[in-house]
Amino acid sequence: MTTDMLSIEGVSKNFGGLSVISEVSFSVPEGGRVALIGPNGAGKTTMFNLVSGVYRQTAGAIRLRGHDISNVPSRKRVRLGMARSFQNIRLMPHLSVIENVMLGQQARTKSLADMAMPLSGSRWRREAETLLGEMGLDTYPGEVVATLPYGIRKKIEVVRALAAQPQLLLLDEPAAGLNQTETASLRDFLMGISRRGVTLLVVEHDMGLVRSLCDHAVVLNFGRKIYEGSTQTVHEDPLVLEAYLGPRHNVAQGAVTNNGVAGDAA
Amino acid sequence: MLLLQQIVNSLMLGSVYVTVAVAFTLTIGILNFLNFTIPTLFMFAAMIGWALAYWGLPGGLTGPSYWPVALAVGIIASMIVSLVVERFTFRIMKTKYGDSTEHAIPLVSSLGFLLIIENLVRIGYGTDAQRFPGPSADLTMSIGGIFVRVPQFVSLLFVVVIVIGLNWLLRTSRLGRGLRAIAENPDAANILGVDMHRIVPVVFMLTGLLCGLAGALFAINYGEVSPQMGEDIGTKAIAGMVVGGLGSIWGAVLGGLIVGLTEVMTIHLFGADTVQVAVWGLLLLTLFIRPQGLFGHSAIGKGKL
Amino acid sequence: MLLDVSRLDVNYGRTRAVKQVSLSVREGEIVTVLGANGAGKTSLLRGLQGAVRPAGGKILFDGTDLTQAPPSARVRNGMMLVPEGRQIFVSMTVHENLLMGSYMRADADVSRDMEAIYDRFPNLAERRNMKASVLSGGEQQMLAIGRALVGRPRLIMLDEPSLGLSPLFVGKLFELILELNKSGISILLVEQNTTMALEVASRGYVLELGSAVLEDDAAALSNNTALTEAYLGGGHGPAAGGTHAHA
Amino acid sequence: MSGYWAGILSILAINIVFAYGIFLPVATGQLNLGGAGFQALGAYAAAYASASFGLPVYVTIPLAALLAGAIGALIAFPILRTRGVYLVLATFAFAEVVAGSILNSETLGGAMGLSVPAFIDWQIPVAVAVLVSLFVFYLMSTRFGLTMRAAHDDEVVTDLMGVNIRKTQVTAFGLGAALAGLAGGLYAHTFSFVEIQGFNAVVSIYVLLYVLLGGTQTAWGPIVGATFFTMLPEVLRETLPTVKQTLATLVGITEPVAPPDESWRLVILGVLTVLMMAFRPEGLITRTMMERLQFRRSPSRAAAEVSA
Amino acid sequence: QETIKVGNIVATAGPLKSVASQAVVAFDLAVEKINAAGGINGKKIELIRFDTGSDPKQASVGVRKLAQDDKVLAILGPFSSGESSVAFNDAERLKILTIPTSASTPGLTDGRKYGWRLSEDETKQFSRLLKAMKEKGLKTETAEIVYISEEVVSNTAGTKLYPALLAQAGIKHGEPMAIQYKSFDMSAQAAKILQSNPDFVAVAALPESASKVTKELRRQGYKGRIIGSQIFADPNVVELFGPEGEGTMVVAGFWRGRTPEAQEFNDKYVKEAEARGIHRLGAHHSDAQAYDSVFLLKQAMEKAGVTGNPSKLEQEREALVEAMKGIRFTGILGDNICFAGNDAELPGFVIEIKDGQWTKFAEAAGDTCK
Ligand SMILES: Nc1ncnc2c1ncn2[C@@H]1O[C@H](COP(=O)(O)OP(=O)(O)OP(=O)(O)O)[C@@H](O)[C@H]1O
Ligand SMILES: Nc1ncnc2c1ncn2[C@@H]1O[C@H](COP(=O)(O)OP(=O)(O)OP(=O)(O)O)[C@@H](O)[C@H]1O
Ligand SMILES: CC(C)C[C@H](N)C(=O)O
Ligand SMILES: [Mg+2]
Ligand SMILES: [Mg+2]
Repeated sequence: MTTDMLSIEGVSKNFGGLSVISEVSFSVPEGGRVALIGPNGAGKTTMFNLVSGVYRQTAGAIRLRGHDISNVPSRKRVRLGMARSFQNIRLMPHLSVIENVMLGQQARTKSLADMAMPLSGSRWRREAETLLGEMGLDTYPGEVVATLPYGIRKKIEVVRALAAQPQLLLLDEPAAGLNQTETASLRDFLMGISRRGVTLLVVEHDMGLVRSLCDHAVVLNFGRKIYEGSTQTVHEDPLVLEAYLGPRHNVAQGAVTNNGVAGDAA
Repeated sequence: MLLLQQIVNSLMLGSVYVTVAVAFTLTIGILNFLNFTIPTLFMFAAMIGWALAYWGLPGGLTGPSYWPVALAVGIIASMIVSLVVERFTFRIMKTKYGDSTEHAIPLVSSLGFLLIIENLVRIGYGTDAQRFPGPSADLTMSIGGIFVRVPQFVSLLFVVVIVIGLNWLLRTSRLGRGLRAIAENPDAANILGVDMHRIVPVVFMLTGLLCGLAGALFAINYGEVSPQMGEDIGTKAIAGMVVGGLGSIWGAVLGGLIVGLTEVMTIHLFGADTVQVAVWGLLLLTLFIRPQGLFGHSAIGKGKL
Repeated sequence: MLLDVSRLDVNYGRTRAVKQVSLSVREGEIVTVLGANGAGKTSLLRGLQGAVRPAGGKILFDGTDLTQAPPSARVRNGMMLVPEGRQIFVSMTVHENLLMGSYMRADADVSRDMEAIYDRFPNLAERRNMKASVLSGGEQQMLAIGRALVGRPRLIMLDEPSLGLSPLFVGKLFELILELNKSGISILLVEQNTTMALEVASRGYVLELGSAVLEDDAAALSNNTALTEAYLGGGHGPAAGGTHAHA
Repeated sequence: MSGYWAGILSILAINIVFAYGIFLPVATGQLNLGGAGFQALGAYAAAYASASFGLPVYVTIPLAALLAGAIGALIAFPILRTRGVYLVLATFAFAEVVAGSILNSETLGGAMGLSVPAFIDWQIPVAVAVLVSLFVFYLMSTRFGLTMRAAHDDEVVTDLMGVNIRKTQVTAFGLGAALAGLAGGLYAHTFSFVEIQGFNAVVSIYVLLYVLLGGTQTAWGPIVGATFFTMLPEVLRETLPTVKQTLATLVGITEPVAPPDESWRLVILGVLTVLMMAFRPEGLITRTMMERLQFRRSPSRAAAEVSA
Repeated sequence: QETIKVGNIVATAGPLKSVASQAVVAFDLAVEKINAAGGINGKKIELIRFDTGSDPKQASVGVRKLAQDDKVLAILGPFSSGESSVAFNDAERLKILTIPTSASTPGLTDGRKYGWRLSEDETKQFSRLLKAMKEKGLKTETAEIVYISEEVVSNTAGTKLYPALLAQAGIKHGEPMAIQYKSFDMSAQAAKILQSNPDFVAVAALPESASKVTKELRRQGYKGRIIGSQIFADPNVVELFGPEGEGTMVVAGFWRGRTPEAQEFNDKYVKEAEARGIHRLGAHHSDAQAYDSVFLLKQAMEKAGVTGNPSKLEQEREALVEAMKGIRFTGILGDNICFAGNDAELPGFVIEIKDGQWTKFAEAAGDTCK
């Protein structure tokens, strides 16, 4: 029996009287690549916030490898093996690129010695440099993040999450702001990560990426799950088409251009 | 009877704090800027008023009886200085990308201005307290044996009028909206055409006006001015503003009065040597229990994840 | 010629982000600017709107020289920017955010325009009295676009407007762009979604390392995939390390 | 060592230690405007221990740091609930309460102050300042330093990275309080007398200025800031009269003129503060500047600049 | 030509500025006069000045610098008790005679060898005032005390000295009432005082605060007298208090009409101060003390036969302190002044503000020393 890496069990979230997530259940198998998609305001980011512990769910349970983590504080969840990136870039603007990445390693520190050892020249730093190199960001390490272009910062977000060496990686729109070529190489990169056994849960609007990266999709609309199944058939679901992809969505085009709905409007 | 008198005294004292606290909360609430020049502007208006009344006004208007004119000039001078401060604090800082202790930048340069203005006044007029040649009429009314000071009474009324006006201005006018936008995100405001160089000075003029008026009323009321007169009022007004909640104008009014009451009651019951502990202890407690003050809203966050 | 930019320079201290870029937008035209990450697209738009003062060159808008004019003058003349990263006012309500778009408008009749925005973006309508900070990423993007439209610009400059929008809304966005264009508004569009941008645009420019390296009809650019690929970050191995790697 | 320089060096060393005490919380995102309060705690702890129990300085000075640090860590819990300007004012209020309490304490001499029997010459403050500086440099180079700076930028995300924000902040605040207390202990023994009036709001403001003007991004900031602003009045002490005389000569006055008003020194300090904030709001020493010095020869960086 | 170097620690900036800065004028006048008359033991005196800006830390630096670097024979100053408490420690360590200008905290020189004072205790002056009031038949049955809590001298006077002396004189008084130096509003204290409506109010405060108390009391309708010892005995208060100051009584250590020399000093001082842009109605007793301390030092130097020769610096410093023992001094402050311990016994002049003038009400000779 394969255990699920993450299982969401009847989770709801209200803000005041406003219900943002209603009784959503789904699970992410170990080593799986699952897409969490849905229209704007469907509750995807909120779901990420619930899983990572920024918010506490109003009802339901969240399990990581079978353990209920509902009462684990956010800071400790990352130590259980999950890391995430942020939709609206949340890098530390005054830290350099490499320092941002080293911050991502925090979850792996074990002892006081890890906190008290100087970082320069340490294995932590070397490891962060390697990771940046793999993403093609090795020319930047010393630069302060604040003034870097959007696309570059978006990639650093992903690298920082990876620095935690998570078993479950939550990515919130990782390809936003990247062009086609870069999106393609991001996909290759993530595939590599996945092959090493990392479980992926990805929020993304680029259907090309969703289809080529993930095998399984969960679709939310107004905080409710409206679809769960293969990414290859998701575009055939009438509910999904209407709520998310648009009635005139054209699969062929999306697949060719890696760009979702390219050309539909014109 | 004595207690009643002390309560009246505390209202009178509070009224001085209130005006300055409103000036503070104005720049904090609108521009997110703790402007430490405010107590100096208060002092500046009064000192200029004194100097002109003492040494004579230009145009042959010499003699102490011209004190109202002198004070009016003092108020205008404090507005002008306030504009100079704007030129070198807010205008430069908010357009540049600074540190993320960002609110510290204008705050620190306003501390710089505090040093400059206060010491220039000292160089010009010495450090001594000076007698202000105010109105010869007795400004104390006795109502059923309770002493009430007319100027403080006037300033209390006056603050209420100003506060109502300000609230209206900030809630409903285009100016108010523009100012709020600048305070939160100067970059975005700029892109939308909010010209901070044009509207921010309005706030500073208002600040100068409030401080100037408070300083003038103080001079008339206490008959004495000095280059140090802003220090105590400044810190107590800040305390009042914080108790009330940053950025809430009515909060500043209430907070100023609470600080006045705390001070007078502490003196009455325990003596002035415990005032420092009482007032600042009250402030600390308020912050421990309600970190955002009585009427304050929590600080502007960075937005959602 | 509505917008006529010649030899524009934009610097950040010692960094030269835009170098000698010349570009033009005719009345009623859609023009797109393409380029890899860090090519200087955002910097170009910020220079045009005056968020950073251009270090050199000339910006003519409808014949008026606005090179050194403050953003307010540009907005008054009819230029409006939808900035990168949305830049909405998170402590204001959705409604107040939209109102901010009309800050420079002389006429008082903004409510009709605001209702039109609400019609188009129902997510916003439902949340008009909520703090903008609680909006989802895509909703914030809608708000940024809506806010600019309330200003009734003659030229709207969009910096990656499709960022974070669902496919359905990306479609609607491009419909909106065409629709706006039909009603006479000119558009300068920066997009990573190259294909779609080139479909709606009549002409396009390609930036590389701050300089305009290509200018052509949109159709021609679409067909010239080899060329655009080269400039848009293709052919650099994994993840195409950005422009700094070129040197 | 001349008496003058011995005195100035002592003051400078004390100011540097003090500045580090404020630097640590500020680097973590907490503007501490209550420096004088923590310094006073340390100074009075040392003075009292020395005067009443005759303890030697190698006991009293660590005790000063310990006591101030413990109180700092305790008060940090409620104080760090506040944010931004509220935090600035809460720390300020704390210092006022400390001053007011000491002023009313008979045991601590009230307004009269306390005499401190044990005297230390400049070597000890200077040695302590060197050690403290090295310690802070080391601290900032560790992962703990990194988490401090991260907490400064974004608390929520730092928490999500697995950092215990509260612990980081309390540690930085408490350590800072300990250093400020240490500075107070050194003060007590250097001047053999403590008087609470000497630990007032102005002191808190100045030390915060040292830190902010020196720069909060690297550990160089406080040294540079404290040195600059301790030495500035001393330099002006010599140069101002000369400047005035020169100006007088220029306008044709030949006889000696009275030395200029001492307040000019503060005016100049104010002007420098305003100019600094206008032209270099990040402080004199910034990370980029240190990076530049370090990476000057780095080829990839040089290439990046050419292409950008 | 060689000079005899004397250190001079002053405070011309900071919180003490308004009381302390004009002492410089008096020091300069004294040195000028001594040098014009041929100096000391044939050598001119040279004052080496150090400004503390009212900061006690700097007073310490000042003593170290003057004693170690400038190699002065003795130090005049610093000005206040607070600065002196710090400076005295260094003076003892470096073994150098130090005479503060205006430090009047009781017990300041206790156990000191090198710290000497040419200023009078508040205790003595206040008892002289009370005595004079009784003698002249003023009504003195009940009193209230007001003091500044955060200033050393006022605090001690208000909480310890005045209560003791009032009790001694059989005058009933209430709990001493604190005011804050920074505070400007005295209405709460005044309201309480008016409740008991005493015959007089004894104020231990610096001029600014005393003025605020006086004005507030008068505004609330208080009719009794307001008195103080030395702390606000500044001729300028006549102007500062204005009409409300009428009838105020204080004690000063200096009276300009005492001798022709005193008058001459007073007039010269006022003129010189004016020339330096300082507006003074008359010399403060701390100015007179500054002036006389130079002459006191001159007398000690002559007695010790100092030469100012750098090679004999240490012996001569020691000799100077020895010479202070048992010294008798005559100056503008008083005649044949002796020292009890290290503190001078000065005469006291009870001053009344009458018709807007600084007038002498009574005087008391300096005490004799055992
Ligand atoms: N703190 C909050 N208070 C009230 N409403 C909230 C809050 N947080 C989120 N919401 C609402 O919940 C809904 C879901 O938001 P969420 O950010 O999860 O959407 P999303 O699926 O990530 O959308 P997008 O694709 O646009 O990013 C939105 O409509 C938003 O307005
Ligand atoms: N405030 C700033 N200070 C210094 N350099 C900056 C600043 N903003 C941008 N840059 C630099 O200017 C160059 C161009 O950046 P810009 O943001 O304009 O690129 P872009 O084309 O919009 O990229 P993207 O597609 O990723 O948004 C980059 O090298 C960037 O690092
Ligand atoms: C200025 C005065 C208060 C000085 C006082 N006599 C003292 O001993 O400090
Ligand atoms: Mg989202
Ligand atoms: Mg961009």
